This record gives sequence, C-alpha cells and structure tokens, in this order.
Amino acid sequence: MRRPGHRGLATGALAAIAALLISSCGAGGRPEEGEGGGASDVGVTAESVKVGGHFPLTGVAAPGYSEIPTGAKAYFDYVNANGGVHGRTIDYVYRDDAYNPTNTSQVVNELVLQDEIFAMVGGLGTPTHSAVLDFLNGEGVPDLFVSSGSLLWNQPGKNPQTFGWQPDYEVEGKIIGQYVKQHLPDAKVGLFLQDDDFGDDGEKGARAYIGDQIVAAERYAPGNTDVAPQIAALQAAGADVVIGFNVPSYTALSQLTAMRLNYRPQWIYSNVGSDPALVGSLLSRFSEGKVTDAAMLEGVITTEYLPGVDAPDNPWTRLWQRVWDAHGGRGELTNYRIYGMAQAYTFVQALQAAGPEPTREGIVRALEEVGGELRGPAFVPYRYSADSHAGLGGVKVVRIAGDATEDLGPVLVTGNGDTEITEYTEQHAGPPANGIPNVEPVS
Amino acid sequence: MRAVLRRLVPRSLLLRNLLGVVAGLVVVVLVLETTSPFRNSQFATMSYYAIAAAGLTVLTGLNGQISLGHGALMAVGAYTTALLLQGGSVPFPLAMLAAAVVTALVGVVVGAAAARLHGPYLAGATLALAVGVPGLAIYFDGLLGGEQGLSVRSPRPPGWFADAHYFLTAGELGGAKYLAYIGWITLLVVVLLLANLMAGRYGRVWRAVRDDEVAAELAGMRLGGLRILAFVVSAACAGLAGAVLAMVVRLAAPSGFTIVLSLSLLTAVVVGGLGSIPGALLGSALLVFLPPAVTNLGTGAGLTGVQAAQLAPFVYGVVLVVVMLLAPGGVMGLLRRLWRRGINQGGST
Amino acid sequence: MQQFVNITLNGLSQGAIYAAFALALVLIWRATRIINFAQGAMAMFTTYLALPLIESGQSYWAGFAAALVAGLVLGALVERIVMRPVEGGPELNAVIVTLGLFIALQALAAILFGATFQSFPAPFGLRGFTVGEFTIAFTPFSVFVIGSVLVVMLALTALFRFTDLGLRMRASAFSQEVSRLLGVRVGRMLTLGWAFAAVVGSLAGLLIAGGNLVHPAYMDAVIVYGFVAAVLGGLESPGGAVAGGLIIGLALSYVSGYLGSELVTLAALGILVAVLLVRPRGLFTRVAERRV
Amino acid sequence: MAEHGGALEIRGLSARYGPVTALDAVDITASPGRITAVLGANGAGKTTLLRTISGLVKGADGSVLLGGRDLTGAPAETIARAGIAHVPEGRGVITELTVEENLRLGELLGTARRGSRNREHRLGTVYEMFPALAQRRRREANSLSGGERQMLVIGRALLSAPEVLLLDEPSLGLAPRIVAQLFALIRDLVDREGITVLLVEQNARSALSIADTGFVLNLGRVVAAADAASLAGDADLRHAYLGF
Repeated sequence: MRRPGHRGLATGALAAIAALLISSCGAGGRPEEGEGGGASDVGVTAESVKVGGHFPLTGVAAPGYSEIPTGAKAYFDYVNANGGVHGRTIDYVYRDDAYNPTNTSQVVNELVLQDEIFAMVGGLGTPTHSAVLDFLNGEGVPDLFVSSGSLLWNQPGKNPQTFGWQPDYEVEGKIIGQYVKQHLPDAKVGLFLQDDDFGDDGEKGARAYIGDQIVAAERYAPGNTDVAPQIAALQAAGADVVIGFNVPSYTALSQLTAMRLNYRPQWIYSNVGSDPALVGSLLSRFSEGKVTDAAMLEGVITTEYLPGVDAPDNPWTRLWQRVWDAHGGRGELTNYRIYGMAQAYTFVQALQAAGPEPTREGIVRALEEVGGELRGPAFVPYRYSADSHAGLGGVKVVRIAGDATEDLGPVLVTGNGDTEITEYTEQHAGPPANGIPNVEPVS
Repeated sequence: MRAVLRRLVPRSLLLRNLLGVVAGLVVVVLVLETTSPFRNSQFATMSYYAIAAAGLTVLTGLNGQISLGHGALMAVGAYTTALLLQGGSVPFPLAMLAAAVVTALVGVVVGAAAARLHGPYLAGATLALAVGVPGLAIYFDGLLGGEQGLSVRSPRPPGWFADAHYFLTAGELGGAKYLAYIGWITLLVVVLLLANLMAGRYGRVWRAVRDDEVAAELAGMRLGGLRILAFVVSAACAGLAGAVLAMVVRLAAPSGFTIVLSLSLLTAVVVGGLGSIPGALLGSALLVFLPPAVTNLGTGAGLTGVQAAQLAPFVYGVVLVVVMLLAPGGVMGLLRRLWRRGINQGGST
Repeated sequence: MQQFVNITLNGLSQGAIYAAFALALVLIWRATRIINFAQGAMAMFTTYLALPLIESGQSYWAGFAAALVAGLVLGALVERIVMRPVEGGPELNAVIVTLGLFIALQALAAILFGATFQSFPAPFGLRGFTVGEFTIAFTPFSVFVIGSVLVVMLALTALFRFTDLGLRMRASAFSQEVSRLLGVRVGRMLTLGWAFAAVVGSLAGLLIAGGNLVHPAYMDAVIVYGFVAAVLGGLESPGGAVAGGLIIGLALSYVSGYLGSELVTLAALGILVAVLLVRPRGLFTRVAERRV
Repeated sequence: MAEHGGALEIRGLSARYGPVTALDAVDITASPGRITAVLGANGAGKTTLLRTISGLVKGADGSVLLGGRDLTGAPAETIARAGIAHVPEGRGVITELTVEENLRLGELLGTARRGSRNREHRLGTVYEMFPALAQRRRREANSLSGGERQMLVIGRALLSAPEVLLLDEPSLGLAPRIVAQLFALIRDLVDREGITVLLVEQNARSALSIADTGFVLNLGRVVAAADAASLAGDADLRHAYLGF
C-alpha cells in the first residue's frame, strides 16, 4: 500500500526534478499492479472504498456549491460510523477546481492517477465536468451523479461510465415552460441565461412550450459581474416574466440590477440559482441593510425536487439535520448540503447494489439494472437503465414565500425531447429508520 | 579534465546540440519509465509550460520584448489542434504542425503591432490581448464551443509504438505516459531549434538590439523586421505548447487561458533566468512541482485546503519580486555567478 | 430609447470609476515612468480590509476611510520597499516587479479573506431615480460615484496647481535632477506620489465594489480598462485620463448592451490597439513626440 | 542676502565613471565675494567637478566643505539646502512648468533656507532684473529662447539665496552681446551680495575678464592656479589649454 504523505509528495517533487536533470530515479512503482484483490478493483481495499469529486471551493461559483461536498462528507461519515457498506468505510476526497475546466482536468488527473479513486461521485459543473468526461470514460472510472443538469451525462453509448443525477435542465425548462403557458398565457417572457449548455438546455426546454411568448433571450458570460446591459435589454423588450437559468451569484446580481432599474417582472429561477438563504445572504449586505434579506425573493417562482431546509418537519430533512448535527463541520444545514447528502445517499445505494466485492464494472451494471427502482430523498425516481443514464425525471413548481416555499402544482415528470409531461402520483416515502439505505446486491 | 571533455564534444554547434538532445531523450525515457502515471502526467504538464517558456525567453530575454499575451497565443494553438482533431481524420503531428503555423501567422500580426511598442506599453497591450482573446471563443461559440470549450480527442498510442515500447521496456504504455512522450519529444525538438537559433546569427543580432537599439539601428539593422521575427518564433512555440496543452488537458476552453497562465509563463522565465533555455525548463519544473509541495506545507501548517492552494501563487509573486530586486539574472544567473567565482578561486590558488 | 438611456447612464458611472483608476495609473506614470500593474490588486486588497470593519458593525464610512488610509500606507510602502530599487533601471524589471506584486497580493487576499464572492455594501440607495414614468439606471449611489470621482479630480488639480507640495511633486515628476538641485527631496515626493495614487486606486476599488460582489480577482479586468483609458488620454495628463475613462466606460457599456457581454474585453483590446497604432500620443496630449 | 558667504573648499576630490578617472585629486578653494573660474578644454572634467560638488555624482575620494561644514557624500538635495546652487549646463529649466513655477521652486528653497515668507517681493526683484521673464511668467518655460532660459535658471538660483553659485557654461549658445550683459550682471551680484561663484567656462577669455581667480583643469587634474590677470597673461598656458 503506497500512501503519499506530506513529505513523500514534497520530496517526490524534488526528486522528480532531480531525476530529470541528472539521470533516473525511482519515484514510485507502476500502478494497477493490484491483481491480488479478488473481485475488487482500484480504490477498494478490505477496509475502505475511495471515491472523489471536484467542486468549486473558490471563485465565482463557490458560494453555495462549495457546501455540497461538506454535506456529502457528513453523510459518508455517518454511514462509516454505522458500520460502512459491506464492512468497508467510504473514503471521500474532494478537490477544488475553481469552476475552471482546465483546473478540473488537473485535479481529476490527481484523483484518478494519484489518489487512485474507485469512482467519481458528484463532480460539479457543466463546463468543468465535460472537460474530464472522455478521460474518466477512457480510464474506465465510474463517473456517478454529476452535479449538473446538462444532457451530456446521458450518453450511455459514448460515455458508458457516466450517470447524471439531478433533473436535467431541459426537463426543468419544459416543466417551467408548461407552467407559464398554463398560468401566465398572456405574459411576454424574457430569458436570462448563462452562456453555455446550462442556459441552452433550459432555453430548449422552455421554448418547447412558450416559443411564441418569448420576446428576448439575454446571455451573460460567467465572471463578468456587470449584468446591467442584459437586464436593461430585457426591460426594453417589455418582458413581464423573466426565466433565469443562472448560478446563485447571478440571481443576486440580476435582482440587484433590476432593483436599480425599478424593473419588476415575475421572476422564475431554475432550481440551481434560487436558494433563498444563499441569495438572501449575498443580497443582505448591500446598501447597508436597505435590501432586506430573502424578502427580495418573495414571490419568486422556482422548482424543487428534494425536500429542503424550508420543510423542517419532512422526515428526510429531519434525517439530514441529525446527520449534520453529528458529523457536519462549521455552519448550518443548507439546501446545498442536503443536495450533497442526497447524492451520497444514492452512492451508498449503488455501492450496496454492487455487492460485497464491488468492481468498477459491477457498480455501473448494478445501476443500469436496479437504478430505476431506487427510491430516496427525491420526490421522483431516477431514469437509469441500460439505455438511459439520465437522473431524476421531474420537479414541482413552487413559489418562495417567507422562509419557505408553497407548491404551485403537483410533482411532474417528463423526459427529453417530445416526451409528455405527466403527473407523478407515487407517495414520497420517508427514509429508513437508521437513515441508511438497504439495497440488495444485484445478482 | 576539461580539455578531455572538450575534445570529446563535437566542434559543430548543430552536432553538439543534437548530442545534447539525444542525451536528453535518454533521460526522458529513463524518467518516464521509472515514475508513476501521476508523475507522468505532471511531466506532460511541464512539457507544455516549458515549450511556451522557451519561446518566451527568446522574446523577452534575447530581444527585450515583454509579452503578457502568450496565454492567448497558446489558446490559438490549442483551439487549432482541437478543431483539427475533432474529425478524427487528421493525425496529431499534423495538427500540432498546423497549430504552430497558425499561431506563427497570428504572431506576425501581433508582432507587427508589438514591434512599435516598448516596455510598459507593450506589457499593457499584451495584457489586454490575454484578457480579450478568450472572449472570441465565447462569441463564436458555434465553432469554438463557448465557455465550455472544445473537448479534444487525445491521441492514443498507435500499435507499432506500443509494441516498440513494450519491446524496449517490457511495460505497457498508459495514456498519460504516451502524452508525456509527445510533450517531451516536442520540447526537445523545440529546444534544439531554439538553441541553434540563439547561438547563430539571429541570436547575436537580437542581443545587439536588446542591448543598444540606437547602435543596432545605426549599424543598419532593420529593427522592426527583427522584432517581428522574434515574435513569430516565440508565437510558434506558444502554438505548439497550446497544441500539447490541448491534448494533455483534453480540452481547449477559455478558462484555461486566463491571465494567470500568461503570468505563470513570465514567472517561469524570470525565475529561471531571462534569455536562458535551461532556465526556462527549470522555471517550468517549478510551476508544476512547486505548488503541490507548497500546498502540503500550507495544510501542514494548519491552513484550510483553499488557503493552502493560494499559497503557491503567493510564493510565485513574492519570488518574482525578490528575484528582480536581488538577482535579476534568475537561477541561471546565480549559477553562472557561482561557477565563475569557482573558476576564479580555482585559478588563484 | 429607455434602454439607450440606461446603457448610457450605466456607462457613465462605470466610466467615472475607470477614470479614477486611470488617474491613479497616470499619477504613478508621471512620477516614476512606471505602469503600476499591481494597482488593481492593491485596490482590491484595501477594499477587502474595509469589509471586516463594516461587518463588525462599524459604519460604512469607517470602512471607507480605513480603506483609503490603508491605500495611502500601502502605496508608500510599495514605492519605498520594492519599487525604489528598480526605478530608473531597465523598464522591464519594473514591469515584472509590479506583476509579481499583483500575483502575490491577489493570492494573499484569497488566503486572508477567502476566495468566494462576497457582497459589499453601498452607502446610498441602489434604487434608480424615477423620471416621469421611467426609472433610469441612475441611483443615489451612482451620484456618489460620480461625485466622489469629481471631488478627487478637483482636489488633485488644486493640489498640483496651487500648493507648494504639488509644485514640488510635479517638478520631481518632470525632472528629478533639477528638482534635487533645487533642494526638493525627490525620494519623498515619489513615495508621496505613489501613496496618493494608491488612495485614488483604492477609491476606484471601493466604488466598483459598492453594491456589488467582490472576490480577489474582481479588479483584474479593471486594470485593462484603466490602462486603456489612461493610454487613450495620453498617459501624461490627468484630464486626459478622466476623459479616457468616461469614453471607455460608455464604449464598453454599448458593446455589452448591443453586441454581447463576452465582447467587452475584446473591444477594450481593439480600442487600445487602434489608439496605440493610430494616435500613440493619446487623444488629448499636446506633447509633440512620444515613444510608445 | 548671504550675509557672510561661506568659502567653498575642495580637497583632493576624485571621481570615476567606471574605469575612467574623471577627476584626480582636485584642490580648489573659492572665496566669498569673488568669482573663481574653472577653465579647460572639453572633457577636462569641469562639469564632473560641479556635479560632484553638488552631489549628483558620488565622489570616489576627497572632501567638499562649505564654510567649514563637511558636505562630502551628502545627497544633492541636502547640499542644495546647505546653500550651494548649481546652475547646470543647458537643461536647467523644467520645460513643462511655467516660468513662474520654475522661479517659485527656487523661491521655495530660499524660504526653506531663510525661513522668510516675503515671496512677492523677492519674485519681483527677479522680474525687475529680467523684464523678459515678467512678460512670460504664465507661459510654459518651453516657449523661452536660449537667453531667456539662462536668465530663468540664474534668477531661480538667486531666489534660493545661495552662499555658493556653481555656474556651468552660462554663456553657451548665447549671443556675445547677451553674454556680456550676463557676465556684468554676475559681477554686479557678487560685488553687491558677497556670494561665492564658481564659474565653469570653455570661453576662457570672457570668463577671465570677470573672474578674480582661475584654475585650469586638464584630464581631471589642476594644472594651473593663479589670479585671473596672470592666467590671462600667460601665453604658454593660453596656448596649451585655453585656446585663445
């Protein structure tokens, strides 16, 4: 077992330079010589399974998103404290890529080649994760539950190792579009979009229902914090409903700019950008308290697919609170942490399904076979099968009211393309009593 | 002893450099074969920094022109490579060559503008270039993939190469290792060409221009043309570096070519010693191997992961200032000074 | 029409900030023939210093004043400690030192204050004024922005025109040797010049941050815009820098509003190249010849 | 103004530019109320001598004393504040400033040295002395002719209330008529104010015509020292070094 400690790394680096300049030097053995593990695979030992993820811990996307891995870590610690999965603890490593795809490539190299993880769990971001899609699939690393709603993760033919998790942006866009068509049929709709697949997929979904109502689509480049020209254009186009597919920082920026322009359309933000607590805390400090907290998001429409902190009595939220209190670090339980815990919960389910001697191949096969039947924290099931690696299939439309949300309709499910939107009626079951899933191994 | 050595080294410059490159190749094979895939991937990263830094050191060190825009030139090379490799029909060496040519052409344009500027003006203009060019990729998102960029099909080792490799080393050829080979072979070729160029007529002329513009102009040299040529050579290197980067990172995206990249390259050449190719290699090695070491020191000292990650750039910045204040010749300058002192002492006793 | 008016007003208040930043660059350029590429990082750093003060319950103005004072001190320290040895040396060395400072300060801010987006308060309302039935993109804070840049400009003009200190500083900037022969303590004047410039830069940093999100790299693009504005104004003239700042602010706002926000930095590059190649002396400079 | 102008004593002063010795153990004394001329061919070290005295060039050896106070190695601004006004050759005017601003700089130094505030009066005396400057007081010094510039720098030096005036080629590029006026003015000043003047000139004949004593420099060494009249009368010396 080789474990590069602090000194090992530092001296290793020096040695590598020396090696280059002088002659040769053995800075480590060959990898993947672990033939003796029986059915087990890279990153799996008798005591542990090592998994990794990449997240923006710094930079433009860090607010909120940087909390996701802390949630996942807390849940894994909770599972480990309760005996782990098939007797193995889950060893979770996550690294910062600053939402920069080039960094992502570097840190995933480290995770796969240096840390030798068994699987990638919850790697975050559309532009970032697409940079490592080929690499992970080429190396045969299971790439589970990407933290992004892009359609890219559902290409089982091309990327057999990759699985989506959250409802994709097209599904969300369709459901939002249908809501606007039904309830605001006369509205002129403006779109406020992040200039990448995130915005594009959302736009595609929305246009399928309200193509004729859309009067303007404005895109912002992430990193440029001056969105005044975009908001002014939406206002000029006379949009009285604005649908935003954007990250939380830009929810705050768009609200702030709209206030400056006294522009008051009905705002609809996709789930990703709408966390009231986070946006509120970003907004609260402006103008010496003249902007009051989440009140600014009062009445804003968004979507939900997980019970969150605004439903403290939901049995799932009670579980997350218990986990966070016992294993969380600093800070409160937030929706982002719940997101991370829910992903971790799904991974535990998948690992259980992969059996007592998990392999990379085995966990992928297990998800394809039973993934569609798994039930967990989300209101709707996954769409996993041999032909589909798409994640959750629906959301419900809600309105932000005070510190909570109120439902504007039932839970809806749909698929990509022309699939119709239908109501999902299965009752949402609570978590197991011990808070740990119990999935039978496949085959 | 030195006389013996001198006799063993061939007289011709080209031969001598060639011999150095062959020796380098042997070292590269030995190092890549004995290190882990992770180290291999680090060496692959180092190779593209080194290619770009070698080109930059010719421009800044020999010709006296600063460029904060080499990141943008690398972007040109990377996107060219990504576009050509997309179809799967263009072999990667051809794509790399094309990247170098296209970037050199861009270098003609940028160089022509840059030749009329000096010092702070040139720095500011190339800084604007570095900040501005990535915007093109977002504007032409249909072709260039916008914010998320173009993913690149990294070349897989062809059968004969893998076979030859197995025959020689009895080990299988991983993806990281193959990319490291591509990067380092490119680097050795670039170093060979640059070393010859620097030792030859153009090297002398460039140095003359740097040291005394007026005198060089009076001596009948066409400064504009010389400056542009230096820029083109340097741009071609940046283009190649971009091509290697695209294949190693498997992506050409705007976020890969921020101002940080350009400043890192500058750090590498300044710390290594302006105008010195070995210095550029040393500087690039620092760029790759220093951050993990510094980051570990930081976490060891109780910093959070995020704080520790920022420790490396902090060290770069401080080192850049300190080097300029105390040892403007960089590491190579220091070594040369020590070497000379050694000889002088040896002579006097 | 409303859109045009709003984009114009937005451009004006952004332009005022670029003007302040360009002014800071020009002050240092005139005094020491150095472009301070670390100006943005210095401004970012002092702005961050105000944040914990304001968060701890002090008034906005306490933080504001603290940031400006910190700018004064930082500017003086930077000149005295790291710039003095490279002043008058090869111009490349000075450029590299300022870039080193830029990298180091940015990393240090991330270590000390964190690297995430944080909101920064504004002392005045952020709700636009209403004219007739329209609300325009001009807020009490915009008035403050433009007002404070005007005040700084007037104060600097008064300092240079009407005071003995200003005369000494100008003399040192134009001719160090003659100034020394006239008993002017040139070293002190240069330190003071950097200190004043850093205060103006800090002000620009505070104004950009106000009612917006800050992170350690939030001033990066502003360095470029400020540099373009300063070159547009001819690098020598404070008045030119202000005019250049306003022009850049307007131009970039139109580009962002009508062509796309991803083109803003490219537009800045285009303007810079055009000015350098066509009118290297800037739009307003009277000096006959200048080497660029 | 300078109530008891101090003597300027230069002892064993040497200066080098890299390997080149520009001044080699020079001894010169200039007394108050007298004009001391330093003569010599181009490259003899005259300008280096003045630059070393005023602290613009670091001397390698020797000392500079003003009224017994050791100023060796002091920075230029300290030497200026001690009362040595150096009027450099050619480029003494700050062209970007106005005429009045140039003068005010000298006046500021004078105020600092004397602690008086009577500005208008003193600027007025210079304008009286040089009416051409008064007309152009608001103009940039850029617009002045060569003669006017020379007046400006001398006027500015006088405003600083110096004890010692170092004049480097004040006649350079001026019409003979103006040179004569200028020298008459200098003579008059010295007689009236009792200041010490060290006058560097290539035009030895006219310099000696107003000087009291003279030193001849050649290749950085003093090769002759005598009163002005006997220097002017020494035919060999004139022939060898002074060229008239």
